[in-house]
Amino acid sequence: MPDETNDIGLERADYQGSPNTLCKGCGHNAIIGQIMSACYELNLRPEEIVRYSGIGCSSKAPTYMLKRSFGFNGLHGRMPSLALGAMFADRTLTNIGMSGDGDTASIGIGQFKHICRRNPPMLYIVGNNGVYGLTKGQFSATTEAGVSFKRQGTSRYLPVDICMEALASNASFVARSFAGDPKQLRQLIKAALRHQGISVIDVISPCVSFYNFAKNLHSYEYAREHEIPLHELEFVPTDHQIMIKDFEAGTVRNVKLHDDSIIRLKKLDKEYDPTSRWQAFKVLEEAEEHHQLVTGLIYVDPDIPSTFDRYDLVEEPLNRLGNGRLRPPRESIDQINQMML
Amino acid sequence: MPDETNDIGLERADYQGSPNTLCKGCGHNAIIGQIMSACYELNLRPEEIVRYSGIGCSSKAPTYMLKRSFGFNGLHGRMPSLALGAMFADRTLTNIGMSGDGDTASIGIGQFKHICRRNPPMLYIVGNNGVYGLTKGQFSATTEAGVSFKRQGTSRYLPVDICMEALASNASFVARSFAGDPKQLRQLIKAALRHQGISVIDVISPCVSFYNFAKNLHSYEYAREHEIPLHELEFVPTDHQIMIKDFEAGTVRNVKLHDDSIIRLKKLDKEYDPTSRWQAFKVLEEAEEHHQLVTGLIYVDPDIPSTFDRYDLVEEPLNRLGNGRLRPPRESIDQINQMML
Amino acid sequence: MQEDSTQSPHKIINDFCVMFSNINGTGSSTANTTVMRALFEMGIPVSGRNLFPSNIKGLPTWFTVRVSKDGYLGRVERDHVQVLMNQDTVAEDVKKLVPGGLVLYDEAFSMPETLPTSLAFGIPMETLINELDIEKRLRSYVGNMVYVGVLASLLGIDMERVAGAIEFHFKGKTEAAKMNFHAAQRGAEWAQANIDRIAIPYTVEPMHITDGYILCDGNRAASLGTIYGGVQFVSWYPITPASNVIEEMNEFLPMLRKDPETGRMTCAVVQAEDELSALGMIIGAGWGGLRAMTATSGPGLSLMAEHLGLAYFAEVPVVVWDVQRVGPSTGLPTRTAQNDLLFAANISHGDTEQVILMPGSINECFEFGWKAFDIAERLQTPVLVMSDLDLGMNPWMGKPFQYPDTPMDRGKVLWEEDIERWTKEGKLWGRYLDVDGDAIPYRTVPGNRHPGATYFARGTGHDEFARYSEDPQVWQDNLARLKRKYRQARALVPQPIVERQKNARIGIITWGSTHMPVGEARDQLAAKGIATDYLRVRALPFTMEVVDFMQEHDRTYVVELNRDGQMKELLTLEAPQHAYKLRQLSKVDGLAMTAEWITQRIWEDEDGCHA
Amino acid sequence: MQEDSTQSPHKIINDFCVMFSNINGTGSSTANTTVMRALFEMGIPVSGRNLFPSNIKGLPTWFTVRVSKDGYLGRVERDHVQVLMNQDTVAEDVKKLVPGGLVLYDEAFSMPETLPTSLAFGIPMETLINELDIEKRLRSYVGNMVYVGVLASLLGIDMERVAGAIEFHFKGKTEAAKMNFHAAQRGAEWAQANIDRIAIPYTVEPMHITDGYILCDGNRAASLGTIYGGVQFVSWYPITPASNVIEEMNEFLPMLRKDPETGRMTCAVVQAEDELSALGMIIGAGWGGLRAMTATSGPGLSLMAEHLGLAYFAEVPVVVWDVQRVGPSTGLPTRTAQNDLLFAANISHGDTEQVILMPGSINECFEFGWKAFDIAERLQTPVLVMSDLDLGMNPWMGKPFQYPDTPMDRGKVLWEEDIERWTKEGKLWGRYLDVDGDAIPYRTVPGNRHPGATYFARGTGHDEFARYSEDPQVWQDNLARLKRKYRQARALVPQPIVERQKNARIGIITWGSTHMPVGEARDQLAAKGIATDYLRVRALPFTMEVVDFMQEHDRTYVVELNRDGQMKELLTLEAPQHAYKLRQLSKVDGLAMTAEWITQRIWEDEDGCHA
Ligand SMILES: Cc1ncc(C[n+]2csc(CCOP(=O)(O)OP(=O)(O)O)c2C)c(N)n1
Ligand SMILES: Cc1ncc(C[n+]2csc(CCOP(=O)(O)OP(=O)(O)O)c2C)c(N)n1
Ligand code: SF4
Ligand code: SF4
Ligand SMILES: [Mg+2]
Ligand SMILES: [Mg+2]
Repeated sequence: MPDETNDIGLERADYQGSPNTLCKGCGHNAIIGQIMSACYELNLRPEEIVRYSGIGCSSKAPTYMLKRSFGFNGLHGRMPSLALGAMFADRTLTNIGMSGDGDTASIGIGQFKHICRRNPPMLYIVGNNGVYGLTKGQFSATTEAGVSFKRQGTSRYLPVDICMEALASNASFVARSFAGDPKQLRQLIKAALRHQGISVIDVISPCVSFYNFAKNLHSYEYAREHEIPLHELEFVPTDHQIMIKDFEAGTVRNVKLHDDSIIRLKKLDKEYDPTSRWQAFKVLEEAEEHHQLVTGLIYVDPDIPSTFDRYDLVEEPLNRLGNGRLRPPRESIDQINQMML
Repeated sequence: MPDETNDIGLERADYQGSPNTLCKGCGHNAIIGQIMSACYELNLRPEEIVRYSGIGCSSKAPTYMLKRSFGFNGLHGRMPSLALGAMFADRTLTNIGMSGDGDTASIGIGQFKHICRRNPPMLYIVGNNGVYGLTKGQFSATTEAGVSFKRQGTSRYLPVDICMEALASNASFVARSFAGDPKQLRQLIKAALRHQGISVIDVISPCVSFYNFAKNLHSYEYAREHEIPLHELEFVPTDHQIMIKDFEAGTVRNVKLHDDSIIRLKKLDKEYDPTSRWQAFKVLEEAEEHHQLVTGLIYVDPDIPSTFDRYDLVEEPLNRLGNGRLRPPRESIDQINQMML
Repeated sequence: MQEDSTQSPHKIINDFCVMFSNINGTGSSTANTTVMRALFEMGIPVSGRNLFPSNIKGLPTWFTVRVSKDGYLGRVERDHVQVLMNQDTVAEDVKKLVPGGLVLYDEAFSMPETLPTSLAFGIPMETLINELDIEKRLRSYVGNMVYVGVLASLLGIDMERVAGAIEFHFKGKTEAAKMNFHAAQRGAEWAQANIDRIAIPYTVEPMHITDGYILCDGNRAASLGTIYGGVQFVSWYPITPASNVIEEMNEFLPMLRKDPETGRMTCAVVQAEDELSALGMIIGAGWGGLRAMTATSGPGLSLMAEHLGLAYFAEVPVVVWDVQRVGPSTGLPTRTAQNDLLFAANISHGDTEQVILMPGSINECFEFGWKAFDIAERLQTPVLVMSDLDLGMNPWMGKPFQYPDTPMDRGKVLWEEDIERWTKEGKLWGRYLDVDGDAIPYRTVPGNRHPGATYFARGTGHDEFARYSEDPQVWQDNLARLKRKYRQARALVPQPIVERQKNARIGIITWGSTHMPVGEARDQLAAKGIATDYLRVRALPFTMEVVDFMQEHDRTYVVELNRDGQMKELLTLEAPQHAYKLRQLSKVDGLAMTAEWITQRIWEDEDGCHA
Repeated sequence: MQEDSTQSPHKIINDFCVMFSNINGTGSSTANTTVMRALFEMGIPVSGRNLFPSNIKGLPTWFTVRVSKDGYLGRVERDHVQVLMNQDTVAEDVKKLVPGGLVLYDEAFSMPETLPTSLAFGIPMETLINELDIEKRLRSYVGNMVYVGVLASLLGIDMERVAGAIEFHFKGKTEAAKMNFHAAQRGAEWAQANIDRIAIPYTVEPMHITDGYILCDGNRAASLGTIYGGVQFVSWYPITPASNVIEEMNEFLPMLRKDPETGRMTCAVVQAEDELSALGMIIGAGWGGLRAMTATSGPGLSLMAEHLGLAYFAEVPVVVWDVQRVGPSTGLPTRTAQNDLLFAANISHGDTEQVILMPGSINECFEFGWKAFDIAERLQTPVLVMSDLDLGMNPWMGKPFQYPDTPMDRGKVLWEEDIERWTKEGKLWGRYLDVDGDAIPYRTVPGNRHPGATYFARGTGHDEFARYSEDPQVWQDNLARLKRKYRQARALVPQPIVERQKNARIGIITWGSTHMPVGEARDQLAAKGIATDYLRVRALPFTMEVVDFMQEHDRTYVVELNRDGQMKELLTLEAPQHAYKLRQLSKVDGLAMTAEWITQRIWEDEDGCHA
């Protein structure tokens, strides 16, 4: 039986990572699984993807996918700055940052806020388990208030809502999903990879070793029972648009991304407009109040300029410019010296 | 002529600071002026106030008020952590933190977000001039997008909205004011000083040396022309409540703080409910869209527990506990040793 | 002792090393520490060492229990007994076995063709476990007890002690304890039935030298010491291997620091959003007059650089525990090292000097836990305590913790009545005024209601009255005073420990947990005819003994766990005139130092000298 | 030259110091630099120094212009001429005047009763300014030009040169230039009419030794050097005194680094939210194959500690300028020091070693600006460049900037075709594999589309193929290779500069801007009969010359601007055998070093030796 390949002739195995050392059942595994599938299905060449992460189990996860791509596992909470700088090197690449709730919302909240503002073209996915996995079960900034662990006491403060933070910082694509909802997650990832600015996906990703308790939001059980998808979601790449037709009018809303691909949102219970920042705040606020897990595309602004649209740089990858284009010409030095008085 | 004094027998001069070295006309001067007045009028003893700040002109400003109080001018962007730790020493004191837009929204955004979550009883006032004053005119995270300075180029990113950040982080008192609106500012400060949690006041406070340009939000001229107060605001301390009566019903909304003092909000154009977080987001979002300066009490939750309500600490100031209450008794050591196996 | 043995004369008694190879997350540590505790309860000196990956579940982990009648606690490089419960590492593991050692493994494993011993026995783990009458989901955890029983039977570990150790672990959960002991018994039975104990060269016999001793890890000891030091405020950010310094506080504070009258706490623990904030908070608290501490490891320490400069310069007492791990950068987070010393000694920009304590045992972790506050508050400066993963996270034998032998020294703090008295006496107070001529000023803390007591603290230039100043002379004088103040620390910090041998011409210097194997190495060297003196540094600034020691010896070996010879560098700076006599014996591979390694190096080097 | 003078024989020609005392924010710097430029254009060596507060408007500020026919550029401790335009500081200012010096002040000021000179003249500033035909709001700014005219007239500064300097400043804004020159003329007229120039002991005369020289501050020079170094990515966070390294880039990049074909930029400048982020970004960019740099000062450097460890360990080339100011902590942000050296050398936890360059002139700021990239990329490691406020923010005379004399060295980077070729040749590539035996591996950068080119970088343990590893041996080998690699830097970094005098038995070592006064001090010492040799360190790691120099001399004075003798400590570590010959001559009060101070200390010390 010949192996199945995608349009660029690669097999699923070409998207695999190094041997996985996360716990079995860890939500992060589901996330990287969907990223690998999304990349395969979007026909992305692994060498044209770059992985970034901070420190934590979630930040180790990128090691276990896309082995054939470049990657940098940096410092705790500092993935955004590292990624931003690296993205300047070759702006044609696809960028995937993966982080955790501790990495993003505790130590990393400052860099997270600022990368959202800057809006570089990258998927910023958070494996949000409401706990520090790698350091063995301390509270993170997304742990719900009032949770008690024997060696930690009680978590005392209201949790950080990563989507709300992204929104407040003008991130241009904000979504929430759940590691136990692979279908939705994959569609979101695909859309995110095609969006021209930062795409924040906050994924509830249970930690089976330290915090998968049914009474808590970040568990499989709770999330499954309280998930409220905002819509049924499908990503239609540019080259597949023919498919759009077969939809009943009225029940579907299409959001067109900058590259003309489309996010097709099928209405569920309520009408929801993901292009209104204001509605986005509201839906998050309400979900928080009712301890529900709202998932789906919470907000998108497909046309807001990305980081690189704001710099007038030469078109070629900066890291391929020859010395001749980097060092000013010899003549110029006299002119400069003349100016020095 | 005998000098005027307040109810605790102090003169206004007792609330003065060290000689002021800010530029004449700097908005920060107006802020500290109103703080001094508020403290005088609230009959606060200067020794029972503690000042905190980071680094910047705005963070120098606390030096120029309340000389008779303790104070700590810490590191750039790190006032929140310093203040939080210090507040544990004696929980009976009144805490005033003053910071700048750079200090709070650039380098300090992480600590700012986290202190909002923790909700300690303090006034956190930001002298927001949209620029770095002390380092001579670079862009801050609140500079509007598109502003150009000769030696800086163009500011490229959407500004941070300090009130929205405070809201997203569950700060329990969020207000915006303007250094050119001293009356409102003073009322807000008084209310803030009595609120039992964190009170964030984002004050547009023009920098006359580097950024007071009429076309920009952070100038006196622009702010004056575009200020939209949400209400007329008056703070009525606990001991003055008798005065409340003389108001027409319907036009006034009273918000009762935890100590029974009252913030009296007189309706202006529109109805506004400052106890709805959701409306707060909306009003900020709209103001941003229309480049307007909405001022007043944007959000308050008078009853949310403060940091210290979340720790079960002895009632006396921790820093006055004698050695006998800090070192466990001699007998206990045997018990401990028995446990060590 | 060996001579008195009732066992066969060829037996090696109470002097070998047992290694357990497991997969992490399978609950093996309960089983392994049970063995260790049972041995300890038999009165035999033991030390346990856990080698674990930076991972939660599924990767190899090793635990070694060294049994040493001589009380040696250092790591040994080879195993005498191996319990192999991880198929993946079997091939590598057996390479570390001494020839003729004992190997126990899961019968189900495929083993290497050739082994360096004939004493290899496969335990039918699955069968034995399945025979146990326990819930399925518990089987793999409890199952580990089977090998405990096998081992106990083969080595002669008292099954009553095993029962005791299990009970201790399960504290009152009798059902669980019973179930576990049952599994151990099953293992023991199997061993008795299937293996001839006579052939096994290793055995244990009860001794009495651990009587009155305790078993504890350094982090817990640090935590308890801190609590007895009257800590009032803790802020921290989780990081291996420092986290459990604080986690132990979360466990012990409610027991030890609840105000008896009100039942309320006298210490607050705040988990910060990062280390920048953790140190910021304790500086605030320290400034506010609280005994404040944090614990971290390398990456966190790096993040504390700026704040440590502030604390130094604004003269705020704080205590920072650095439980060292392998760096640079994230490095090997679960491996041990002593490699933050130079960084800590030079931390923060500008001219700074830090007081550093270096505990070398659990008893010192406890003692420095409280003493660090006395020094910090007396000097009004940060005190850094450098522990490490090996000391902090492994169970060590030690004397019982001693109740602090001096009362808490809160340093020079003035309250309302003091200021009032000074004012009356016409005595001038300024926050940074050197009233006593010892370079240590008096301080006040917020909450002091005396109008003459307040001041404004800052990290910028200030005069003796805490007023902002850019005056060159004021700056220089203040910095000079800080240097004088630092020198005062020499009289306050723990002095080095010196041990001598007769006619020793060569010296050994270590610090921290590298102490553990040195005694053994010195015995080994002595046996080879090389007498050594030994000095263990316990603090910076150095005291005169350290210089004298270097001076007295022809050569001094500085043994430590890093690449760059960090202690050697500091010693060189302290006494460059003796530097030519210093020999760097440093290594960093993530494993604890061993006596063999030290002995070998010194032997080679000395031999060279003699040649 | 003095002999040839056409002036009265008692005049001091081209050898004195003019001090301007002003209030900051009043636009005096235009006036003061006009004087400096005019003198420079007359061919006379000058140096200017700005002493300013950490404040924007209203506090005292001082500017000194040293005129030195001998070309001495160091600070002098006393003023020969004072222009006092700040009432608040007059009383203190005049204490620094040499007896018989010239004082000009605003007539409106109340002056001290007694002055150390009879040559004190009140300028009727208000009257003169009001007479000028200019808008009211400009008067105070333009008014400063009045004292420029007075001074020019009294000292003999060519008014045409003054006009030229003003025109240079206002670049094409003819109206403003005219207005300002008019004010200067008015001042000159007044001086001619009211003061008898003959009595003034100081005068200037044209020389020609500045011909072909330039005036520039070190930060601008650094910025230009960086641009000529082909910088591609800059991230920074504002901080005095480093900000204008970057701000100058914002000004010069559009001129120098617009791609001629497309008119688009070949370098991006991103203002980060803080220094943690600034360094993070340039590490990302450096890893991505861009020449990346940042500039900061002490507090920012402290925040970079953790990231510098990552860059060291993941082997990412980045360039970090540290323009030093007075610390510890926020310290004196507008005063100069050389006090981050020990911190920088030991920055980050774990075992790390950093390459450090130390420019001592504007020409070196330029040169190291580009060279730092060559070294960083060749070695794949961070390069720190330690400048300081005095060098960075003051205008210095120097030779014209030289176009880089070597092509850009991008180090060992493999692109698609290289990997392809290696693969064909069967040559093994691993990111951290030491292929050439020089401890420097080959790297690839993202964007390289060859499937064999990619790798995963990290700050945790990794093997030669960049695979995660906790293996003890792998860790140790890697760290050892990094140490070998660091040694390679010796051959790449700028060698020290050595200047000798005949029969010198004593040596002087400095680094960075402390170089400025040393030549003068050596001349002074020589005049007293003390011959000295001089070595200026320009980089870490040290090269052999440094050790040889210490060895060759009986005593070596290490002159630097800090409290702890930081360079002396590093020299001690490098060659403890010579440490006994080192003398610490360090001070830190925020002011630049002076020749007087050096001469005095050495003289005293040597005298003691001779006695
Ligand atoms: C500066 C620093 N502080 C602390 C740590 C220790 N640390 C490693 S991972 C981690 C938390 C990770 O939590 P999260 O981001 O939620 O990831 P998870 O493991 O839960 O997926 C911490 C505190 C570190 N590596 N660096
Ligand atoms: C770690 C660090 N980085 C940079 C600086 C330099 N710095 C001092 S004040 C300041 C900005 C202040 O801006 P803002 O908070 O807006 O205050 P303003 O002066 O505008 O009132 C900066 C960057 C510093 N002191 N510390
Ligand atoms: S510890 Fe938790 S977060 Fe980490 S791998 Fe295991 S399940 Fe996942
Ligand atoms: S520079 Fe700006 S912010 Fe600073 S004191 Fe002056 S006006 Fe205020
Ligand atoms: Mg997590
Ligand atoms: Mg500002």
